[in-house]
Amino acid sequence: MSFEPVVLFFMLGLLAGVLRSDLKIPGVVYEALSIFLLLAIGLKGGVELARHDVLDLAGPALVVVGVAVLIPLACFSVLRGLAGFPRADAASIAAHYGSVSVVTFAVASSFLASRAVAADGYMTVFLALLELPALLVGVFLARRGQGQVGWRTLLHEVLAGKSIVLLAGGLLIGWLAGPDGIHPLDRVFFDLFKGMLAFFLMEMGLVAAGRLADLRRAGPFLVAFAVGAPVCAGLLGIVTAGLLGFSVGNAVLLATLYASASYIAAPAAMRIAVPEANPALSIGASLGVTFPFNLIAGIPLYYWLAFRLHGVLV
Amino acid sequence: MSFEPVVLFFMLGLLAGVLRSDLKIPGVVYEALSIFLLLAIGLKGGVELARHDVLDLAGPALVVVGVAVLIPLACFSVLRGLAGFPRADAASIAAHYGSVSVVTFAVASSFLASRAVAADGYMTVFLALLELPALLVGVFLARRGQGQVGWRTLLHEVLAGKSIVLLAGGLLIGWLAGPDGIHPLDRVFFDLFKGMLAFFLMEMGLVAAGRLADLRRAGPFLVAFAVGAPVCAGLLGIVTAGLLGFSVGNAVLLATLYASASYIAAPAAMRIAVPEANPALSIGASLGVTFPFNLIAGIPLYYWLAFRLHGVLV
Amino acid sequence: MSFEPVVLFFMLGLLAGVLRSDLKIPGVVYEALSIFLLLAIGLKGGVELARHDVLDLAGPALVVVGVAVLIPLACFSVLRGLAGFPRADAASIAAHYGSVSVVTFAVASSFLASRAVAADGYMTVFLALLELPALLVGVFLARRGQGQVGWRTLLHEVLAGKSIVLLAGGLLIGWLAGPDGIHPLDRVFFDLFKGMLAFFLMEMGLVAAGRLADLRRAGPFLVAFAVGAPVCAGLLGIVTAGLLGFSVGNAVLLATLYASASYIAAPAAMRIAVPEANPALSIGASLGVTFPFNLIAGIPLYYWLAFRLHGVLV
Amino acid sequence: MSPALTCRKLVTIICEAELETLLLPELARQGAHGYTLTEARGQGARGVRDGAWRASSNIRIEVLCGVGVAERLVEMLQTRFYADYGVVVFVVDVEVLRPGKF
Amino acid sequence: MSPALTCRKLVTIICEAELETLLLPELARQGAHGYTLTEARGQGARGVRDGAWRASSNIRIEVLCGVGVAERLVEMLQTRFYADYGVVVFVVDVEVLRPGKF
Amino acid sequence: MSPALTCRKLVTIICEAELETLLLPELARQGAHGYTLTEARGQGARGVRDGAWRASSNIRIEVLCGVGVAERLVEMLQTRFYADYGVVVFVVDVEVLRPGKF
Ligand SMILES: Nc1ncnc2c1ncn2[C@@H]1O[C@H](COP(=O)(O)O)[C@@H](O)[C@H]1O
Ligand SMILES: Nc1ncnc2c1ncn2[C@@H]1O[C@H](COP(=O)(O)O)[C@@H](O)[C@H]1O
Ligand SMILES: Nc1ncnc2c1ncn2[C@@H]1O[C@H](COP(=O)(O)O)[C@@H](O)[C@H]1O
Ligand code: NA
Ligand code: NA
Ligand code: NA
Repeated sequence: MSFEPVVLFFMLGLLAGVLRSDLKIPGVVYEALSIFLLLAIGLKGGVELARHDVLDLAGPALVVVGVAVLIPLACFSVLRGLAGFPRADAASIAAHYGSVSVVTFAVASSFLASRAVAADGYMTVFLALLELPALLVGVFLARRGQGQVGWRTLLHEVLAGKSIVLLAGGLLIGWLAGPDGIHPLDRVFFDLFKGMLAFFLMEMGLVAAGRLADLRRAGPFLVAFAVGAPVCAGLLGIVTAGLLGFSVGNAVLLATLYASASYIAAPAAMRIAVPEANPALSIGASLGVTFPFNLIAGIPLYYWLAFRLHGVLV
Repeated sequence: MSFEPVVLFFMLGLLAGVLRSDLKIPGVVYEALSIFLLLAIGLKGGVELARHDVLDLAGPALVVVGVAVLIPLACFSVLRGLAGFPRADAASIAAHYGSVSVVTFAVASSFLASRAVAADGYMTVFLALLELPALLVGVFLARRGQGQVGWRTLLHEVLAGKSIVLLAGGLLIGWLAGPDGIHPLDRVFFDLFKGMLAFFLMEMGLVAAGRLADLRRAGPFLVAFAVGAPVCAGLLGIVTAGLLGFSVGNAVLLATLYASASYIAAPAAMRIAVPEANPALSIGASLGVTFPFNLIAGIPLYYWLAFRLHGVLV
Repeated sequence: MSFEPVVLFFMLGLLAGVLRSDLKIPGVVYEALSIFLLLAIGLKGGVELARHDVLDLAGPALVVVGVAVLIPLACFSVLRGLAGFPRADAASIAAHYGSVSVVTFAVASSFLASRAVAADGYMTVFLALLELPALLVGVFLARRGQGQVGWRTLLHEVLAGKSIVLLAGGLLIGWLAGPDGIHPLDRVFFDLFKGMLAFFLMEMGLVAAGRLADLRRAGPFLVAFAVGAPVCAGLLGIVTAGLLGFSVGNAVLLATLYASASYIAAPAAMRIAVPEANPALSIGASLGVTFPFNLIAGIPLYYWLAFRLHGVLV
Repeated sequence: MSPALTCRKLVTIICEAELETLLLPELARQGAHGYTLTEARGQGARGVRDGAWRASSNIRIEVLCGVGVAERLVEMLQTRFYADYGVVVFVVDVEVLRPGKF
Repeated sequence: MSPALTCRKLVTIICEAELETLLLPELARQGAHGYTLTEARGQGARGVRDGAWRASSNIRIEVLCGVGVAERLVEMLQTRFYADYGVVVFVVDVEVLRPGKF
Repeated sequence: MSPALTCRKLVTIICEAELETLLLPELARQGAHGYTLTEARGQGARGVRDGAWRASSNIRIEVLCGVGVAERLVEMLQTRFYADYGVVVFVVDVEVLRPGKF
């Protein structure tokens, strides 16, 4: 259960943050790298998609998204019912955990690649599809019994948000241009991917270090939740993948998608749609605990589980 | 007449802008990428130049620049005489169309490369040479009959401006160091070129989307001009190339240079030298119409024309 | 005694600065590139280190650091005793010259590589070790006879400063992950290194151009010092390398380390620890004179000397 | 000062960067004719906002306007944003040229 | 406030980024001893300036100075730049230490 | 202006970027409850600071506070930093909401 070398960069960033190093990566570099990663992931998925029949994905996609909706519902019940969190906070955290983390997905892909376990490029389509529904569920939960939902604003915020635009745009360009059309761009979008991911993870470590203070305010229940939720969701992913007859590699990726918590689209969307929720709680949990947990222990765990359960389920 | 895959990135940026996406590429990334592209184009040209006798270029260069001066003169006559634009505006727009767009040139080179049509690296020399004269003509036209031209300021603004410094600097370094000296830098300046161009085009799309509002104010004549001018100038380029005995590839590049309108050096220079001209008109036309037109339809058209006329002219 | 092609980029930047070009590289690009270079150098060293027994380095490291402490002491005597500089200024300049310049080291490595002269990757360990001691010596010299040294602040400033964190972090990651673990990152951290260095040198040229004005205030003695000190320190490096039985390549690198003056860690540390020293003097000398001198003449000179003296010393 | 200058209000708003899309349209709705925006970092009751990523960045918005618009802006901020967002606002008297513009 | 503080003028100029090279030398010529500059975005009569590239970026310049220099700066802006460029200026009274510096 | 607004001081400090780590803790120590920081360039007695790298960048810090804290801040700057660093400070009266916050 060893982890990916790129994860060491995350730890370096975390350490630098904890030591109050003057190492600061400018905010615009963070922006630029996240744009690069989203676009590159989209392109890669699109190029792979060009090799498949897109319609074959419709069935699995429906199941994958349908099952995924259970995650925010379950999270909400636990946080509100069991731990008595305020409605808005419970709903916002649920939305974060129902949605997905692009970087966690990228680390899982890279983890599989270095173990030579095949996974399908079209998994990126699920990545793009899973971003939105949980956010809608979260807003619905926060607003139940109250009329004033700005659905249009929310939908625009997410669908025209940079993660969907870049993932979907990359998918489309990759699909239209195909492997040959994209080939001259491989040097930037594919060859540099892993190094850029390492760099970005170092930044994420610095950012995560800044969230650790929030965790003290959040209390032990939320910290436990931030470890327990991804494990349960990951298991759900492996089972779903098994029922859909996915390969082991795809099962690991689906588990990672279910287990990961969003920190790009969700924070922005929740801040607009559920402003009374405290962002320190949701971001502290997702970025301060779940993200490092998934990188270091979660992905190897889902990998191990997927191999264990593969024979049983398929 | 299909277009380059990189053009899809421009369209993605344009779409994101039109949809009011929160995808925003920080201004410093725009700056950094444009510096990279200018330097890389210069280096590439310089390395190629090291394989030729520079003096052989003096004759063609004189003709190429001499003919190019006709473009701003013709544009000015049309805009002032035909459409009654104010003198300053007509002169400023003429200067933009007489000068050149580095990115359009890069897309045309890449268009030729993916069709395996050879073109000479020293065409970059013309790119650098064509930047300035039209700007001088524009200022002359704007100031005719008025004494107060700050020629020194203008010359300094353009000659010490970043596009000339980087293009000419790159040419010189490439020429001095030669293919062997530059070889260790190939990984950055040549291998990454096309991917960076794609990224930059996405930014240009976002920027261009912001100029579309200006077009409504500009009126239909200017929009028609922004399509008609490049076509005529492109034709002029093909004819000139034919008379000079250029190869088809070089003819396409010269046509593109003549047809393209500047949006790096010209806006800055005109803002200083002809401040009473409205920049929304010149930038709206060059970036909102001519730039996309050239990417999508212009370059394929000049390519098609160059092949048609090659037999006839040479 | 010809210099590296990358040095041409430094000259281009310098020229652009002197010509007051509008070429400005945004401060965040400077930050991002310096982070990249430090991390890449660290990683490379760490990967090489994984091939050696780390304990074997302890002896040479002690000698290398011990001898290096002579440099700031000698500089201080010259500046204070001979030229009568104020105590704080003499101490601060001495600290700059005792510490090291990462970029000068990188150019020297690249100089050796293009001449196919082998050097050991673990020299990076000395780079990291040599950063701190001279700064401590500098503060000690500035504060002798006065009680109020903030040693804790200073140690934190340097040890948690970005250059140590990135160099040491990179070394550690490279060492832990080993060549195989880092291999997927080679495309970014190794293949792009030299191109990024070229880009960064262009920025350094722009920055150095801005320091030339300071030199006029500094006076001719400091300018002479800024050329003489690196030559003497370089010679000391070659002799030390000879006594330690280093290869010629390693001797050139050690000479360069001794000869180079810091402009990342030292300015920041001295500004905090010896605030009454005038930064225009130390940065003007180290960045305005010594840095270009080393790039253009120093490195080729140490190379030539190292080869001359190799037979004699070893 | 010089007779050419007229008195106006400068309203400065410091808030989370995420608020930009909600806040800017609101300014125009209250009658502001323009604004100037700079990126900022900071610290306040909600902890450090270090600008490392958008979710912990601030923006600083300045609006030059008349007394009436200034009052409306302050009230709008108070009723719509104060409860849920980290918003700081301060108002100062300034002298401007071309008062009709603001 | 404290007796150590003296009254001076703070002149704030917001304008297109392209103007920087023309404007900065002008400040010194009118007697300003220094300035502070931040990058900005904004909106006004000439539309949105979103900072996506230099041609649509603004700068925000602050000059601390005496009444006389402030008046000259305002007049210089009015006569040289107001007609052709998007320039906004406002002046406010501030208290400073070391008044001789400004 | 509106009765909801109360008078406070706005202390603006412009200084070298390197000073950030020393200065920010000092603000809290003098009783400031928060600050807002923007990156800046500039020129003054110590020459041009063009922002090309950290060693020639400035920062611009704003603190909203009461009269007492403002006086302490100015004094702290004067005694601790004026001699050795390029520091400019100015103070202005502003009107704020929620005066208890500052
Ligand atoms: N006393 C203050 N002076 C200046 N800026 C402040 C002050 N308090 C808060 N701010 C700014 O307002 C933002 C939000 O404040 P808060 O909601 O108190 O966390 C902070 O991140 C600071 O940028
Ligand atoms: N009322 C205003 N309040 C604050 N800033 C303004 C205002 N009007 C204009 N500006 C700034 O001045 C720039 C130029 O204004 P304009 O020439 O009106 O487009 C704008 O981009 C804004 O940054
Ligand atoms: N008169 C002034 N007006 C506005 N800012 C100033 C002024 N003088 C100095 N500054 C700022 O304060 C910094 C340090 O000033 P100095 O110590 O005089 O070099 C400069 O880089 C400017 O950003
Ligand atoms: Na999830
Ligand atoms: Na043209
Ligand atoms: Na040294």
